[in-house]
Amino acid sequence: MNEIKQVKVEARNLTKKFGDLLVLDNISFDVMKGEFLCIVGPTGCGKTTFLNCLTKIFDVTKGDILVDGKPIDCKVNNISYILQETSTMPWLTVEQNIRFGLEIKKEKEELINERVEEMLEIVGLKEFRNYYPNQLSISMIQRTVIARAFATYPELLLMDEPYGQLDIELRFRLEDELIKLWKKTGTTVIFITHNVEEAVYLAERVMVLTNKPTTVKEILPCDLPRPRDVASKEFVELRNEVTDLIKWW
Amino acid sequence: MKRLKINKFRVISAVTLCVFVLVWYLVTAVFGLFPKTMLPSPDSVFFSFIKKLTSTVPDGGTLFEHIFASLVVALTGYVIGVGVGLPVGISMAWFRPVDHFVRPVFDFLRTIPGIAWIPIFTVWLGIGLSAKAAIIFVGVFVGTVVNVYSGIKQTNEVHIWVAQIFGASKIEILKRVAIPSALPYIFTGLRVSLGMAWLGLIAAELLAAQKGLGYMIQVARNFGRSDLVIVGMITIGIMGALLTLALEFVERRVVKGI
Amino acid sequence: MSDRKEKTFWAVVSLSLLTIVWFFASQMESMKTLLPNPVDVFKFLVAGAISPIGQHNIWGHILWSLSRVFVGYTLAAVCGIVIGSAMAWTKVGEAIIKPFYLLLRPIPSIAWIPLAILWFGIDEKSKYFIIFIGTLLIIMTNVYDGVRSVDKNLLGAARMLGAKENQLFFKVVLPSAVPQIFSGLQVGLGAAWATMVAAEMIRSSEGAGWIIIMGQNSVNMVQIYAGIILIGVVGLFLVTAMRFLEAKLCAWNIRGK
Amino acid sequence: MFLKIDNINKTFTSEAGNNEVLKNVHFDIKENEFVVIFGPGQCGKSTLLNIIAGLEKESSGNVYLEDKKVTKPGPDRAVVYQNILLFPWLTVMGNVEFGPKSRGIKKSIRQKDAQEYIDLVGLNGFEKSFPVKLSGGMKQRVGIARAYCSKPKVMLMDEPFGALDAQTRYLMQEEVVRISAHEKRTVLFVTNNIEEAIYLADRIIVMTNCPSTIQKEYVIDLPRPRDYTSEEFLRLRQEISSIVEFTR
Repeated sequence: MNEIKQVKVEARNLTKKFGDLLVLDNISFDVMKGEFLCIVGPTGCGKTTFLNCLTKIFDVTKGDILVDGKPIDCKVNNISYILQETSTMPWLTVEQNIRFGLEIKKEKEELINERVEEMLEIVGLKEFRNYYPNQLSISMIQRTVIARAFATYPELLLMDEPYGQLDIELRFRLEDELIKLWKKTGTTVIFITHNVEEAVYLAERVMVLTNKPTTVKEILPCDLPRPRDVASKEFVELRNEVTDLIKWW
Repeated sequence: MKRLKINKFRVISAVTLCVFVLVWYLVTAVFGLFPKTMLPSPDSVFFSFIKKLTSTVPDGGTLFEHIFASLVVALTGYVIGVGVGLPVGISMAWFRPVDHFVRPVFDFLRTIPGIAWIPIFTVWLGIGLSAKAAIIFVGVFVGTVVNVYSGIKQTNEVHIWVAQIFGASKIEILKRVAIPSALPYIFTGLRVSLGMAWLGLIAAELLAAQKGLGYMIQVARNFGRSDLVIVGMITIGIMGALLTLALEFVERRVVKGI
Repeated sequence: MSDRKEKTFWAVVSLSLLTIVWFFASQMESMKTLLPNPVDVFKFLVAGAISPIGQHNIWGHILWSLSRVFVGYTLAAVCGIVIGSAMAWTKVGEAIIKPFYLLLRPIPSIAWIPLAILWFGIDEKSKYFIIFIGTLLIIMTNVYDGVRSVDKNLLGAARMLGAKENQLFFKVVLPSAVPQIFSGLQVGLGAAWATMVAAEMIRSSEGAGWIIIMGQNSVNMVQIYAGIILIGVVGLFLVTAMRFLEAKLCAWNIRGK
Repeated sequence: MFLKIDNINKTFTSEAGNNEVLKNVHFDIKENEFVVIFGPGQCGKSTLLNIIAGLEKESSGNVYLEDKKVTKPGPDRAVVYQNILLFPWLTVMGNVEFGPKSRGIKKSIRQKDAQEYIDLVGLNGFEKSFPVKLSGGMKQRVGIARAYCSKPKVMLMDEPFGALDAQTRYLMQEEVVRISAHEKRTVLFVTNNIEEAIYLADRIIVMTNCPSTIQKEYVIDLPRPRDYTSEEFLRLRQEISSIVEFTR
């Protein structure tokens, strides 16, 4: 890590109200280029709202989000989003799903084909390219989603509890796969989870949010060597530190 | 063991149907409990059916002529109704201003059954093809709009988000996400309105026509020919079922993965 | 609740707009015979509410129509729920009933009218019958689907809690099918109303459908339009009443969410 | 023996072929013991629980509860499910009193009883709420109260917290310890979460993946409430993890 880190995403005084309900209260933070940032917080603290504000799906009530110093714009910035719910389009095959983002960005046909092949290879779904999601297991579906997100070579990748519904064994595998892809592509990742262990396992920094109205409670660096051992003393201590920060009971 | 069980229930079904026909035969042909004008015997229905294939008595057309006349009217109204209903339903669901203006009018108009328009359409368009097609149009239009509207409205917001973040415009999201994901609803709409079309057709033909299956059973009723009435009803049922089957065949070809 | 206010606002705006367009269209020379002045239609409705059209005033006609719907519909609802449940919950019931159900379902209710007249004559009974048959199959379809789609695990849970086999139907199956049965009852009511209009238009001496058909016979466009509006308003009222009832009875099931 | 699982085998047969999910599963449970069945993957554990519940039929072997053979579902065993399975048309009270009600117990008695269990799981004040209005954790509390209220001899818990988020899950684990200290019951608890297993169990039975057999047993005698980060806890976690194939 001897290169000088640039700021990639800059959130300034984000505030969001639904009617009179204050959901986000004056949130400010930076994300570095190529960083893996995990965001944890108590259940129902508006993490998804937070992420949706980042991408301007919900307009923020106050504040700015800058990417490379300019206001964020999905039509200009190359962003990908992976959600907790299955977000594969059920009417498209695996291959068509992976093409989806590239087609919207109106990439050239040869580039699309090249990327699709590359992604199918990486997530190991080559034989299943013509299957529809309802013919696949949940793990293959999530891998399709990951492939779709990485296919555009995003400068910023947002993940909202992507593995929340998976069983534990699969989660472990896909987390490792994600780390591999992240290292390979050098993309900036913002990863939301309510699973503290997952956050500490993946992140370079963990940002802890408070309960509604959501504010930033603390940002912890998380620089254990990889691959990380979830049963090691240091890991468990760090995990407990984060857990204590979000305990509300 | 399991196979044996299924057979058992098949047998019960078959026996019930046989008993039904037998009872029907007994009360009509053997004991004559009902006058012929009310309930014909099953065999007379069968022979009337065979005869009607070639005979033009009493309504001036063979069965095939009536089927053909009905099909032309029903399909004309159906195609126009779907053709107008699809874009209206889609734009109502996707564009808020359209929703604001059109929805209340639509909500009111949809509570009026297509049949009630018959007097107006006959004044406007006479009693030819266009009036009947217009009546069918009303039912088909309503059925299509309602289903397409709710289909588009129920587009999973998660899918919309994905497209939005990839930078898709509103029209592009409609084209790439909302419409494909609403396809099952759209087909439900097409199926429901096919039923509506068939219903509207019979109603229109009962009230004002010189050909067609509805006209045929109406004339048969006037002559007290209950056997022909039942032949007509069965034909109507079979044609309706066949049209639905054809549509379902198309649906299986088009809608995949959902 | 501002959402609801907005909706009402737009409803008023768009319906007034429709009336204005209608008014100006009716003033055009070429539309004279086709489109009456909405003011005349309104006047006709007000007058009809007080003095009779034919044998009854408007309220009388509506009551006649509603009574026909009520008899046919109630019978159909009771039979539909009983027969539909029997068809869905017992294998033998399915084997016996389903063939008839499959045979009758594709025949539109209106196609029964001639046979009904042959069977029951042209009095009330034939109208009850037509409304009954048109509504019955719709309600049966929904009851059948609703009962069949009961969550098997929920049945397991009830058994584990000590519910006996003969308790399962009324304690688990039927309540869990209520939302779908209700949507069947709702669609069925709409169909009953439409079938009633058709039946009255073909043969009757009173009722909302009769108003229209009399208007046609006496070439009175104002009366036809008034009749249509009347049918729409009563239909709207019935639908709203059912929605209200559903919200009361199915509070546990937040639909459309 | 209180609950005896006697050499159970289970094979599902379908057109695709035979799928053996349980193989020679054999163990005993003492009265009021809290036993956790821990194992990776989806295979076998829930099927075993369903066989004990009487909801599924074993291919061979027997289950005895107090020396009586189990053949069908009954109120002497209660299940708490992962997907909770509340009756959505009944209120919290209606759900909790469902068991006693279907056994024809008088209203005043069963409602008093139900109220006690509703209080025990901490849902006082929500008696009249319908399940749609409750959060995942609250629903699972209702599920637990409902199971207790039918006064079973054995509680079968099938990954009850699998669908909850991590914080709620920790909280519910604490609750289960509190509740089962208050209401002694024999519990058979299935999970694929190693921490949860060690936190709750008197004894852990580790099962292999398809076909599931018993791999090893651990008696956990750490004092309660247990600390996830204590030396002992971590050592146990390490040890059990090391014999299971899927850990990282």
